[in-house]
Amino acid sequence: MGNNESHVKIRVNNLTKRFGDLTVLDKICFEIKTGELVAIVGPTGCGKTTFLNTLSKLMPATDGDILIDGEEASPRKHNISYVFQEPTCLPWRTVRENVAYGMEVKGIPKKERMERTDRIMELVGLSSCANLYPNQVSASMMQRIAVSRAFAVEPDLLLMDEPYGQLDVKLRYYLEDELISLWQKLKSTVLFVTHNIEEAVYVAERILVLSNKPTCVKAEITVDLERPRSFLDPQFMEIRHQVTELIRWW
Amino acid sequence: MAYEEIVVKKPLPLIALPCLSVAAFLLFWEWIVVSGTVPSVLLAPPSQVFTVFMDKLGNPNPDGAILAVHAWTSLQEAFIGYSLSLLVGIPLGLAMGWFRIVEGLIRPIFELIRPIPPIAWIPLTVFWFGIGLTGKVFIIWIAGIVPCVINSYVGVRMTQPTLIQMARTYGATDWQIFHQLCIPSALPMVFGALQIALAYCWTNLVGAELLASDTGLGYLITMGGRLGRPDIVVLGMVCVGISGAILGFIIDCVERRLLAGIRR
Amino acid sequence: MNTPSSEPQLKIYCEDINKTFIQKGHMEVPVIRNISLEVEENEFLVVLGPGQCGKSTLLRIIAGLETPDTGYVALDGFPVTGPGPDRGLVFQGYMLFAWNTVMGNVEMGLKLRGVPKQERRAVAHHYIRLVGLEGFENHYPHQLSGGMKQRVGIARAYANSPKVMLLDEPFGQLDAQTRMFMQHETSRIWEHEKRTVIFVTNNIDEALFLADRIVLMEGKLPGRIKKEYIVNLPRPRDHENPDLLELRALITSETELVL
Amino acid sequence: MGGSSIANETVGVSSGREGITFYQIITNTYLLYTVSLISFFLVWDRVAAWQVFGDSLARPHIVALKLYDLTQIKFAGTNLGGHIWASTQRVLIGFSLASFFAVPLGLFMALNRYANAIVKPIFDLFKPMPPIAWVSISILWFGVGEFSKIFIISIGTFVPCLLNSYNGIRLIEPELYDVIKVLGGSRKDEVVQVSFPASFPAIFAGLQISLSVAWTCLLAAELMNARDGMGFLIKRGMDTHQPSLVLGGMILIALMAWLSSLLISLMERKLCPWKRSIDNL
Repeated sequence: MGNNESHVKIRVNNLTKRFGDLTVLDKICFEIKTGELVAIVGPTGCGKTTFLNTLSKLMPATDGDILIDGEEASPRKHNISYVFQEPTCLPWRTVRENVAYGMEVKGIPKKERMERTDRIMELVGLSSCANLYPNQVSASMMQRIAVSRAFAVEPDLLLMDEPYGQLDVKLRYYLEDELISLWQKLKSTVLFVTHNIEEAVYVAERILVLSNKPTCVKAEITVDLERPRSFLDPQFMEIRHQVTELIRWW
Repeated sequence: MAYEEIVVKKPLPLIALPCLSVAAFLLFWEWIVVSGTVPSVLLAPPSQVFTVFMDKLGNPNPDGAILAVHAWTSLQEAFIGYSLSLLVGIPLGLAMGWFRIVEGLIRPIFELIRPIPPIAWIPLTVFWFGIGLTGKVFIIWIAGIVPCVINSYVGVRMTQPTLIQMARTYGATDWQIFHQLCIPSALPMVFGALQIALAYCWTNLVGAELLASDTGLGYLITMGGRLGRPDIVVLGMVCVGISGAILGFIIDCVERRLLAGIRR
Repeated sequence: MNTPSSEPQLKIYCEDINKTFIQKGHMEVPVIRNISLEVEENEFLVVLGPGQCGKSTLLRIIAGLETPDTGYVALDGFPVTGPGPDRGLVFQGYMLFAWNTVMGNVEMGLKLRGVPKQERRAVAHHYIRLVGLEGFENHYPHQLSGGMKQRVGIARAYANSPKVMLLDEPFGQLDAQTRMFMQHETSRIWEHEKRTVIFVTNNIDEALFLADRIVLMEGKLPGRIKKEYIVNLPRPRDHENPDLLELRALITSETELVL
Repeated sequence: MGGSSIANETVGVSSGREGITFYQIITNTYLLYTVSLISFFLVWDRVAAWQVFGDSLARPHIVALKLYDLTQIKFAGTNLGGHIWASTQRVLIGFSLASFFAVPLGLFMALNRYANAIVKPIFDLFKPMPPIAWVSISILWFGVGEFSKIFIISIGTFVPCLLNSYNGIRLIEPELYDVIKVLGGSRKDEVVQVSFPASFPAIFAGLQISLSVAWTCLLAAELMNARDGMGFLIKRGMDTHQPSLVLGGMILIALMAWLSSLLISLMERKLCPWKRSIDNL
């Protein structure tokens, strides 16, 4: 599935985050290969958001380091994209300008920016509403804009925090398939955080299971089913059961 | 509920009542003066105000200038002072909302000056600039600046935090976030300031003219008072009220077109 | 609609309800097209449908906040004419009284009916404990999280001792994780205080986890009932249960994709 | 509202390690506040000392001395405390009188459509007219005594109070009334349990605005003619060309305006503790 398996894109070693004497992240270590799609699941309130905020450098880590291609990660040097749970679009820009915003900040020249925007909007099927404004489109459409914007900068690391948590199931299946096709075509490295175990098993090649607070990586499960995967296929159910047992808190 | 604009039929009396009450008010005003219950030296009836209005259009005395000159001076002062307060107040408020250093340096001074009623500056402006245009423009400028700074400051503060975080992960600098994110999302609040600042400027303009001026609608009111001509005083007040309403209406149209422009 | 309807044991009976809204510019928007519904005593009914399909309007009609153009709603055989304490309503936007404490909010229903202070405090305490908000009695709504606010909403509706509980997409504004937790809470509370429940949602997992019966609405306006599914699985349910997954695949295939 | 604090925290790009950086030192708010205040008074002193505006700008310490003198000697009949009390008394009477009538009227207009249809048009006639325009006519009607000043202050207070209480009720979410209906409440319950408490924040916002307008009207009235009060001090300073007296008067009135506004916000915190404190000016 992922292309050159050997090259490690992201290396995190003993990433720690303390708020006063409360340890939220406790020496988290893992690696992600280039172009790999990894899902992160964990019990309720296991510091997933803090984990993402430290990874995306929105929040300084108390200790440990995050390396992208061997260097210390920084928003300016590297391309890090973060898709939040609630759709974040600039209300005063059209859909096209929203998708191009990431590249604009990165200072990518206008010609290439326009060409990349058109390509990705074609892929995602947003070309029809290119000139609409965010308040004229549905919430699920806004989330697709956010995902397209994230992919458009060709990120070294794409973080996604429960992007489809709020949508009804038919929409979620559709957008999950769309995400997988985008990922396969653009070969980005994706870290997908979700509490929905079924979604994690459906989307990811590898699942990292986080423990309760203080959070560390409890287990790692590889999911090598061919795509498109089906919820009812026994192997799928087996992996799903395995992950649920690791997390069961109710 | 997605259908808030549900049509509610307005019963007839709700349409008729407003016109009736205004007509009744004007008639009552006319009646109390004409019938002598209120001595005519204290208040002029609408009819007399109208005649003096027609007269003042052409004849400069008793206060030395025709109505158009008074109105023009007031509007001129208001326009310069108002636009200056927008030009200085809005960028200052926006910068204060985002950049810590600007807030640290400007906010204490702003908090010191803010509670001083603008017309308290009149004596100083008379000392510094005399009773001409500059003094009044200074007072109007100070009056208008306060709401501009406050609204712009609050506007930037209310930017959606996730938008800022999103921009940060793309590596946007503080300056990029400021002019690409904070300013556009603060615009509705900033436009809200246009109306409030206008009202403040207009109030303090009249105050300034009442106390130290040689032309202008405020001066017209004072002269009316000094010469014991209640009709001129009322004329002055009505003109101030109407021109205030017209300015408000203009600003409203400008605001609506600009707001539609940014698709909020 | 003179005599109570024939089936006495039916808790709620809606017959052939139609509703059309007139928008500004006099555009007619048909919202509900002849919906009939029957709900038994202590049945947990879930009305499932995507975003804008008239399900909230249907609930407001049953709550008596909207009057249907045609058809009628009957509760225990008696026609519904307006809102009343016998039907508790929980809103998607919480709609708590920001100026009252949690205790003030929960006991509002009883206060309006003039129940003496001592008695209504006891009742309010019972329901605050039931929804797990002990110790938060004197907090103000702005100090509470989304999940806690909705629990106050549920406690407030229960405290008025309604015969029927109506919930209008109550977890729509919660994040995915709190939503799952609130589904467990709702199921636990319902086990303790059995009431007839009509629960409106767009989330199929929520429907399967909570419902005795699921009513699936058409994808677009005007809202019509498409299909009904009986969910007789033991409680508390588990999202991994194969039968549940089976039913889920069936219902998902029926729902339309509304982008 | 966490919004503003988050916007604040992420101002500095995280350097990957916690710890004090130079950037954090120079943006320490309190350091900046002290620097700004010191430089403000320094600039004031230098500008006055170098006679940039000739002798019509007094140096800060001279103004302080002047204020101190006023407390010792009797100036036009009373000492400094007397002047301050004279002005504050006028504002208190005018302000409380007007808000006592304006707030209920605003609420009543918002709740009863017919009252609204009668009063609103006349109110809209007077709304664009600044309160200070009434000064001349109030002198005509009530002479230069206390009552004419209180009349102008109450005119100035009336408009914002009424407007804010009127809007306070109209901006309430309709579903809140639905909650009362569903809980079995009547129209009266809706008004008592929802309309009034929900409009409190707007009423207090109105009180704050009208308080600042009240002080402006007081000053206008006192500057026209008065025998005592802070405006009188400023007027006397203007007539006898004593900038220190003018500045002294300005500082006093600013102080009293600030104190009274503080009083109102304390009252607000007491009466509606449930209102979240939003971090703005």
